[in-house]
Amino acid sequence: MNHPEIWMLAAAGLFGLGLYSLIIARHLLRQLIAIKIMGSAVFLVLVVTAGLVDGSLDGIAQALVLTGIVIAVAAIAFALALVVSLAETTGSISLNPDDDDGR
Amino acid sequence: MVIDVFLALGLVVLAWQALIGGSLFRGIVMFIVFGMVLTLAWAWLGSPDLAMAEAAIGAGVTGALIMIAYWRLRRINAVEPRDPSPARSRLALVIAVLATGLVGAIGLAAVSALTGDATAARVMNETLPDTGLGNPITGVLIVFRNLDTLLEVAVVLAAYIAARAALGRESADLPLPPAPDTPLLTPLVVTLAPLTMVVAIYLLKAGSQYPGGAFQASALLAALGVLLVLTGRVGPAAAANWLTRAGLVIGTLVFCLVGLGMLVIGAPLLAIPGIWAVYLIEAAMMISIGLTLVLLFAGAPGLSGKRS
Amino acid sequence: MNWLLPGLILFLLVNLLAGLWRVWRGPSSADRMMSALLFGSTSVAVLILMAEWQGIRALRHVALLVVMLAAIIAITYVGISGARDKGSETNPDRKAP
Amino acid sequence: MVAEALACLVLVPVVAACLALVLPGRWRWLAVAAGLLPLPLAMAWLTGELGREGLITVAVAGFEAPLGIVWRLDGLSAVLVWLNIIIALLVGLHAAAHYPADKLNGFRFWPLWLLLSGAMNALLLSADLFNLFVTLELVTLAAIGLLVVDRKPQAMRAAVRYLLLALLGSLFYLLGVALVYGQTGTLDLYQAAGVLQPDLLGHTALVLMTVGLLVKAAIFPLHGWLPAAHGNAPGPVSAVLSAMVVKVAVYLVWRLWLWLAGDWAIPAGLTMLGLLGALAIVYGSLQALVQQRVKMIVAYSTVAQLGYLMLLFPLLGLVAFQATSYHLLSHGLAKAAMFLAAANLLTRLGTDQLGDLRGADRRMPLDVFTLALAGVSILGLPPSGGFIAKWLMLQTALAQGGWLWVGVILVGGLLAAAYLFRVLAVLCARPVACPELPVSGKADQLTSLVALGLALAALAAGFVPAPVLKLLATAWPLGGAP
Repeated sequence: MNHPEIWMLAAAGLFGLGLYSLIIARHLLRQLIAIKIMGSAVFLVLVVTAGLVDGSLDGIAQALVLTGIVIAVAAIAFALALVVSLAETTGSISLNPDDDDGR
Repeated sequence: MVIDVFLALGLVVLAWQALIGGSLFRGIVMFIVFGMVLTLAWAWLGSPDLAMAEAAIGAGVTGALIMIAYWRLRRINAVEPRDPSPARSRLALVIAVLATGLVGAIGLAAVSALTGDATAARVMNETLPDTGLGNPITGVLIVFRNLDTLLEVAVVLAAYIAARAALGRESADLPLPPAPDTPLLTPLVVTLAPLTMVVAIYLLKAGSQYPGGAFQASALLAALGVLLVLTGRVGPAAAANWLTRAGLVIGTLVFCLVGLGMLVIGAPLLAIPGIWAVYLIEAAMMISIGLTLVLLFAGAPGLSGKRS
Repeated sequence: MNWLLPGLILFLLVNLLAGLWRVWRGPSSADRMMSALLFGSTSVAVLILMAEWQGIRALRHVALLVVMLAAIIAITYVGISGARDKGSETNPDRKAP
Repeated sequence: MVAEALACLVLVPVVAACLALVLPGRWRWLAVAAGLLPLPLAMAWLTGELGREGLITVAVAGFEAPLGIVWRLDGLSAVLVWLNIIIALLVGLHAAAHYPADKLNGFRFWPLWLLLSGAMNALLLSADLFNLFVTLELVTLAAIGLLVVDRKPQAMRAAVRYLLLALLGSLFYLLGVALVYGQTGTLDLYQAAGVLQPDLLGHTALVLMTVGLLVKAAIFPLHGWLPAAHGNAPGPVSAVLSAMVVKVAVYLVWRLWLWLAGDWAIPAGLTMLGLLGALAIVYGSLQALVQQRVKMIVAYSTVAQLGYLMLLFPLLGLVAFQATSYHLLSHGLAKAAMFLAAANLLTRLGTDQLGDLRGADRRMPLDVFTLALAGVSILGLPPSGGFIAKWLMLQTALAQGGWLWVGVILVGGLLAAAYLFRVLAVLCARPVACPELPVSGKADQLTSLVALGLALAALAAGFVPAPVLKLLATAWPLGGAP
């Protein structure tokens, strides 16, 4: 890991893109992809800012990210089931901000 | 330097392609490619474990799950959402630029303040040889911080039950794409299935000394399961038999019972008595997570021998 | 010799970029399929070269894993996109705004 | 023995959840009982131990921080664990009427219920920032799974929004944790507290984690997901969501600001958090005044009452800490009672539209009485737990001359009175028509009695506050006066 700055800039870009898409996207699948990509950005920050220990990447940070990846796939799988079920019962695949139930 | 820039830039461009504009289907393909490039990025940064996890779970299983959800949504013919209002887009742009600036600034500040002296990791490197493990990541996951891992397996279990609750009784068999019927597929599956199993078990075994371990192995098994479901070798069943249910919980259960068992013999809670326990727990976790992911993909409570 | 491996890695990455362009352009599923396969095999090559260059042998394990996955992802892709083309009259790829 | 008891709090419900999935129908009750009944025994023993020791710590797997994860039970976590156990048991009793363990919906409900209570205990015990992330995810997924157990379309829509925001909140929290780890090289909250510097990075990490948690805690203006979720969830699930799930996120914000950043002295941030709380009180109460459904009124009341928990930050002091913690406890009991009573009205009368409930008191007197009784505690009228909490809060605010906070507490009380009396006035109004209720079975009586029991518990909290306040005092990190 010779140039951590580059990776931090990439993480910043991924985080911003994800957040932008999360706000503007209407299709729930797109919003889930956005969350997943933001998650990757956070994982990059976690590993890169932990730095090197004895010449190799910080093992604890790597293990945390591994845990995070598995949790992310579990959460996404549940979210996808929820979205499919929502589409089945209501015929809608987006969260309309004008819906009455939210306010 | 050039390769760093190339990979980092590639990630951002792919994320842009996956998230903004274009059809959703192309976005999903781009997301899978994003996962592949992230795999290369982890490899280049020097973390084979994360590269494997990203390839198998991040790109492979997540991609397959999103793809099948997309297929199901198209079958349902749900209402396509309208485009966002311009005001909302402008607001989003401002927020996104601020977030990018914030993460960039703190990221740069954090790496410029890097001391290369992470206390926890240093202690870990000193303690690792006592455990007989060669792979520090497996050490952290199964021995040092195994409470995280235990709860993480519980998270996977919770996600499965929650998904079943959301899908309900009447969608016991969600639609799956018709099995493709080609002369090449059968020999390929026949070769691939045992090979994948061997590689999964190898990864599990290697995980104690080299990169690899239960999570990567389970993702590989899950990918195999996805293949079998898609090619019609295995079909969704309306109910889970006791074997399936036992498979779902065995990871959590074995982990908890080993942890509690140690208390009984006077050792600390969740202490790991030896390498055999590491293998036992990892094998159980591999079965549970792999099975859970396949069932989530099939969208069914159980699996049966053959798809009708 | 010092530049050979990174040079090769970079060359392969440029290849990936070309493949990416095909994924982006399409136009048919077959084109996308071909480039996705290109992605798999090129990634494997890159990983093996990285294993040599960085002296992290374990990256070969990653390459092995990617080989297994690439085949499976390819079949998943064919299975779903083939069924999708048959199942719906409009191809969603074409109606990109 | 300490480690055994702590392990019991977390692992027993998780093992029971696994068994509840595997065991065939009729045996499932056994797993549920085995998962929940030992908890109060273990906690009673631990409370005795805590009274002697003042603080209980256990290194999980035998590895001390920074390498391993440490469990830490102090007065504050003990009070919350007790609340969690009471809610899991009593509300679980109510849920037993709706979700028979040998039926399919019980098959889905009970494992999630057990996982949720185990995860919340794990969260309350953990002193490790990353472990807290994992427990938060488990709490969130189990809670949202419970929310959709009945597959009501509105609940599903609310669940999707809740899930998206909760995942976003987790990402912000995790980003903050990443910065803390990068700066301090440890994930243990109490070790990091000694090392983390109050510089740009330290402050940013604190703010990121706080924002993430405020989303999960539904503190104004990030409360948007809460009313739909809590208002449309199945009755027992609404109760546990309002009583515990949002509270644990506030609890973590307390931990971050008072334990992690304890001596940084950041008055601007503390005032800011207090202002958010004040806005939540006013906004939530006003919204509760105009809602048309009983469950939505109760849900908006939660938005408002969560605001009081944020007043700890500007009032900062031992008494304010005792007051807000006591509010957390008594509100948890009272709100669970209210949601259960509202759920009983909804189940038996088929509606919770305020307009259709005229004269409900004649048909379901017990549940209307429960609503009124729980309302006494929410209002902060004597003699109730809510009274003790608000009285102490008011006292501190007066002593500090914080007139803004005094005003907010008083206005909040008045508005709460307004929206609760509105409900009770309608419920006790002369009925337009009085269709006969179906004969109530034993299960119906049980559900009403459980709700009443929780309301009585909230009331009883007003009579014996001394031991709880003493227990809480042992946990206060910042010394007597601000």
